[in-house]
Amino acid sequence: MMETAPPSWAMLSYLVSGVCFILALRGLSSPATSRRGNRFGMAGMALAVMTTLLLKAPVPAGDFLPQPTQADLVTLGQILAAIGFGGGIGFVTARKIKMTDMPQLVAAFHSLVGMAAVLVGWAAYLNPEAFGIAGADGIIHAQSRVEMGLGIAIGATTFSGSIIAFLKLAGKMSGSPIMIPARHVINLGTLLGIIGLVGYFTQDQGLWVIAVVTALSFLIGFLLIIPIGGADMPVVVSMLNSYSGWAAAAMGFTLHNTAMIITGALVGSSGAILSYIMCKAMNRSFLSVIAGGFGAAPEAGGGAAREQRPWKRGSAEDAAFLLKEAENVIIIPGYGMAVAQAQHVLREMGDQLKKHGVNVKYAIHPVAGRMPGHMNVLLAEANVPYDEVFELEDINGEFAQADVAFIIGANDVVNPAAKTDKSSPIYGMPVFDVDKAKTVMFIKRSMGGVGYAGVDNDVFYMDQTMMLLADAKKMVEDIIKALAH
Amino acid sequence: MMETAPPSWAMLSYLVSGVCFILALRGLSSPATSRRGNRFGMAGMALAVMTTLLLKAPVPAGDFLPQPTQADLVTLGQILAAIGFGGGIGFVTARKIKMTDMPQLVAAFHSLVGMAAVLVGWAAYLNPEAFGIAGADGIIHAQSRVEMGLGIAIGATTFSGSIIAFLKLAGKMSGSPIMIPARHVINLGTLLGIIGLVGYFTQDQGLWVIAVVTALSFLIGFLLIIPIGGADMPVVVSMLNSYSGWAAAAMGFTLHNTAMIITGALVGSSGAILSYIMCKAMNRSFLSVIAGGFGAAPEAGGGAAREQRPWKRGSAEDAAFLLKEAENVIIIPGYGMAVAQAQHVLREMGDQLKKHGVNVKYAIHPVAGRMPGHMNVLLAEANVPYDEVFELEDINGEFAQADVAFIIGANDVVNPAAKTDKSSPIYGMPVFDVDKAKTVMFIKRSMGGVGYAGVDNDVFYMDQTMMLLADAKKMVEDIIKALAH
Amino acid sequence: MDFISILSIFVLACFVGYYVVWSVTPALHTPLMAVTNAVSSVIVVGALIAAATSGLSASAGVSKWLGLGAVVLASVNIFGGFAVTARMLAMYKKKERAPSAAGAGSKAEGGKA
Amino acid sequence: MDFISILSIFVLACFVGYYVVWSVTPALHTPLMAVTNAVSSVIVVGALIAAATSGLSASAGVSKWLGLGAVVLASVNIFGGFAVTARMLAMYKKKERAPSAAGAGSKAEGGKA
Ligand SMILES: NC(=O)c1ccc[n+]([C@@H]2O[C@H](COP(=O)([O-])OP(=O)(O)OC[C@H]3O[C@@H](n4cnc5c(N)ncnc54)[C@H](OP(=O)(O)O)[C@@H]3O)[C@@H](O)[C@H]2O)c1
Ligand SMILES: NC(=O)c1ccc[n+]([C@@H]2O[C@H](COP(=O)([O-])OP(=O)(O)OC[C@H]3O[C@@H](n4cnc5c(N)ncnc54)[C@H](OP(=O)(O)O)[C@@H]3O)[C@@H](O)[C@H]2O)c1
Repeated sequence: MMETAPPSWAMLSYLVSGVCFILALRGLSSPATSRRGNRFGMAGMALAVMTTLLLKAPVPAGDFLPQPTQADLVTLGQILAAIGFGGGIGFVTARKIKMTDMPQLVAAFHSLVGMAAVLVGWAAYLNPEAFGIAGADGIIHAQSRVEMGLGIAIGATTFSGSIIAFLKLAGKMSGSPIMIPARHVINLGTLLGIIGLVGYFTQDQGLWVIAVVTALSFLIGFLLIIPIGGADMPVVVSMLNSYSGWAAAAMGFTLHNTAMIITGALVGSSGAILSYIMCKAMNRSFLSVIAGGFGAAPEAGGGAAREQRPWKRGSAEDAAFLLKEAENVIIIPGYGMAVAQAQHVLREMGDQLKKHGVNVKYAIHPVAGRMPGHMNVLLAEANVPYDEVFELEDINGEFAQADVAFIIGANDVVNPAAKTDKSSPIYGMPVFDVDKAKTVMFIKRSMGGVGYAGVDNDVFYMDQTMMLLADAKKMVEDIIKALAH
Repeated sequence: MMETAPPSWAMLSYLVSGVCFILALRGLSSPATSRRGNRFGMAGMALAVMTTLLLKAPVPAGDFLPQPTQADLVTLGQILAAIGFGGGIGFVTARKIKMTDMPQLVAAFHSLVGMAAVLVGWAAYLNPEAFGIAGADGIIHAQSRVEMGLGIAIGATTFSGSIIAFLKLAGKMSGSPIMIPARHVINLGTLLGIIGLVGYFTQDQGLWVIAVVTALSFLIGFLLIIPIGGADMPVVVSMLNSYSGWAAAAMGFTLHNTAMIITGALVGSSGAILSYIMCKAMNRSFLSVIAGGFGAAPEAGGGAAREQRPWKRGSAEDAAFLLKEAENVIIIPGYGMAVAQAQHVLREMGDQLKKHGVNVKYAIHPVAGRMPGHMNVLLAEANVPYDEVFELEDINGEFAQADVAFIIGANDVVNPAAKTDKSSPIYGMPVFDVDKAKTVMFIKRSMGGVGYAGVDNDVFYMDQTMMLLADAKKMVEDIIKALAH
Repeated sequence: MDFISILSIFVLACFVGYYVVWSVTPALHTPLMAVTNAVSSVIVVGALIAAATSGLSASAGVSKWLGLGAVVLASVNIFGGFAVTARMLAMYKKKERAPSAAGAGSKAEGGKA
Repeated sequence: MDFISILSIFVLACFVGYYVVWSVTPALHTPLMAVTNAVSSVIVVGALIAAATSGLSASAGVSKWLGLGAVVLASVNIFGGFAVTARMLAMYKKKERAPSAAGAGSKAEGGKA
């Protein structure tokens, strides 16, 4: 089959499908419109799949299309079975997954997109006629070869990188960075090898070229991600998300498919922007994240200094008493809340306090937790209405009026060193001004435990701070009990 | 000449030119980047013009293109002369125009774009081969005919409508609405006639069809705008701006020109969004503006009630005394400041007050004046730094801390009836909470004069209000003199 | 579609992507990651093309099975991605509705408030 | 370029236009009107095509002169529109620079602060 343009109706419906994807993302500009947005996304995907089936698969469609043969019907059955099988797995996983496991789920899903891109690339290589990218002599166009090679390379990198990210996030592999000696040289060499081979591929359509490209790409995804600490994984996941978008766009160029091109650009931008937001809010450069090694040394130093300064310990009863008397309470959740799964009891505590006439608000830092929007999703899960949840800029001015700043499992995001100590790894990152609140309550498990950045926190030692040392869930449960008295 | 696609380099440079236009508008997201944005716009236009010349005009270009003949060089000379002639007029006008005359300038420029579109449409009709829209037999493609017809119709409407808007805004024609009896029926009839003829045009390529379309379109632009009051002209100008964008886009479809399509969409959206913003900030529906008649009756009624209520008159000296003592002064400029050209003396007064240690801020309502951003441009002209100028939402909370709200030529935008009186024509429009300020100073020429909406204003009669009745420029000059003592 | 058209579409789509993503509220960044995941499975179009060929040659046969495999993987993503997004979004509620239901994440997609 | 490509470009450009215009700060709405005016003169491309033909037939001759007329009109707009925008934008200054120059609108395009 020669390169023939798909009929207009199909091109139009791919365009519509692309527009649906735009509207899907657009819906996320507010929770109120987000559900409609998601339905747009589903509609767009359904349209893209249906259009392709009508176009390429021998579907029985009355007199409009040639009657399918027996073999054709078998093919159709296989396709529907594949969709049903994969879809079933996806659907069940989505329903069963715990909200706290979202980071690893996203990583796992990414790896699948990457692998799918590799398979499609290979399929196109083996059967170029079906994709309309070959000349009459079965020779694949040079431009298509480059696009195909890039698609496979990006897909394979996404696959192996996401697998490592998944293993680290799920705790199935140590989160600490694994530093191979001379890794920068090895990585650079591999990368150059891939690029060179993709270039060479335009000259030589041999199987070995694409096989080596695939293998090297799997390798580089692995090499790139293992030196990166488990806690940096969210940036990596976002970056891989972006890659998978560009892979889809490359495929779209090959297939002249508007839906794929639009999607690629959307997903590519999304991943890039989220990575940027995270790096910016952590005040780290993207390069330093990608170079890896963060979280390597098990936070030596500071330990001694830490013990010498005086701090006050409080009990659940003390906390409950003060909270009951307060007028304004601002709750700052962090990673520890997710670890302890304390969101439900926290919301319960909030309800109790509201009954006592306390004004309760939640303050979310852009990088609280381990994923953008991590805390918001957990609080939403616990039925905290989203209009009680505020972003950093919107609430930071209110701490002066707050009677209690209630820090639960957060640490770095309230660390004043970010404002004052130029040598601190988090210097320059915006933080909550909790020191302005009358009382600060700080839930964590031990004085020794540190946050993601592995640094000490002056808030522990402030006059108005009361340390509540326990597992977050346990502590909040105790406070609720004490409130009931 | 048959329909041949332009070469890739030309298509690419039209794309780049379109992207430049996007970046030009994007630059306007902040004053700091706006100048670079404007330069992008110029670059994009230069690129589009140059590409077209290289493509179509017989430019001497070494060995790359065929050598131009004598006649060709004459043509080139004519084109350059036309650009120079038009450009000269445009440039001189742009330099000489007073900032207060911007609304009419924009309207006048729009009429030119409209007329240019008509001329291009006719040129394409008369010489379709040059545009590559005709078959070998000289018959114009049906699709191109529709696009051409629409382009001419929109262009002609834009032209005559903008001319009326210009005359009304420049005061060369009475601003009061001219209501023809049965005008809705006439308009509808004309409109249907145009649409019908454009449809018929696909069947009959006769000259008379397009001539009648052109004439009817000139007529409808005229008919549509004369019933609209002079003060509603800004919405109309924006709307016509939007039209001219869609006309450019239609032309872009005909010529398969990316730069034109992108520009069309940008300009079309811009006009539509500005119209929407204005209507929303005035709390009027777009339809009610377009239906016309607003500002018809010369504001009868209210006059009697107005005189009966007590109000206090102040002198420039009183005002100067209070201003000097104040800590925070918020200045609210409005249409009257533009009329009196008082922006320069106002800035001078602000400087004087700052020397007395007064904190001076400017508060701009989205529809203060007669054009979106009208006040901002005038204040900028008077060298008021833009970081002293605040939008409604950002400053409305500060009136409680303000010692003086200094209203100069504004009226509707501070009218509390918008918040309380459901029967008021401005009910629902957001307004400044000037009643919260300790003292309100209100500059206008007479108690009888009203604002755009023609309604009385309770602020005149408040206890803390001091009416400063004089021409705005004169009054501010007097205040400056009094401050000097 | 010529290359320049495709490039134009791509360039404009990048602008759209940039603006659309920046307009996403930070509270919904996790659902954003999930939904972009789902839509990036549009690669399924390529998978379907491969899977739909009736394999005549040996390599076309292999291609078909690779395509079917890709269809399975992409489908996991499509259904999983949209479903998990819907589940998350159903949890974002406004104040009025909050006090009614307790604790455990109600999975109903009904919450349209 | 086929119709669908053009349509795709147009649809995406509308999205871009929507977002770009909403992101314009209200303080610059007047310059926005001026600059959109200038860029809408891209219709000059059509005018140039008409003007560049060497008129063989009578109607082509008329077309040429119409084209030249359109070039004049569009050029007024282009130069006028960009120049007036530049003049306006040059006036928007930040605090630091304000106290220096007095009164009358300095027309220099220099203010890059
Ligand atoms: N959100 C993102 O997208 C993202 C991405 C990459 C990196 N990061 C980084 O992650 C950090 C997030 O800051 P954060 O303030 O949320 O968290 P954090 O700084 O990592 O601190 C977590 C706190 O929770 C406590 N904790 C852990 N498990 C707990 C449990 N079961 N019960 C009670 N307390 C517990 C820890 O102390 P104990 O061990 O003593 O209990 C620690 O004080 C930032 O540094 C950010 O840069 C975020
Ligand atoms: N900005 C836009 O885009 C736009 C578009 C369409 C409509 N509008 C409408 O325009 C109105 C704008 O409100 P606004 O508060 O700016 O103005 P306004 O309500 O029209 O009031 C103008 C005030 O200025 C006074 N004035 C006129 N000339 C003066 C002079 N030479 N010296 C001193 N005072 C003078 C007038 O009273 P005297 O006559 O007594 O002096 C009047 O009180 C709104 O109703 C808005 O909806 C705006």
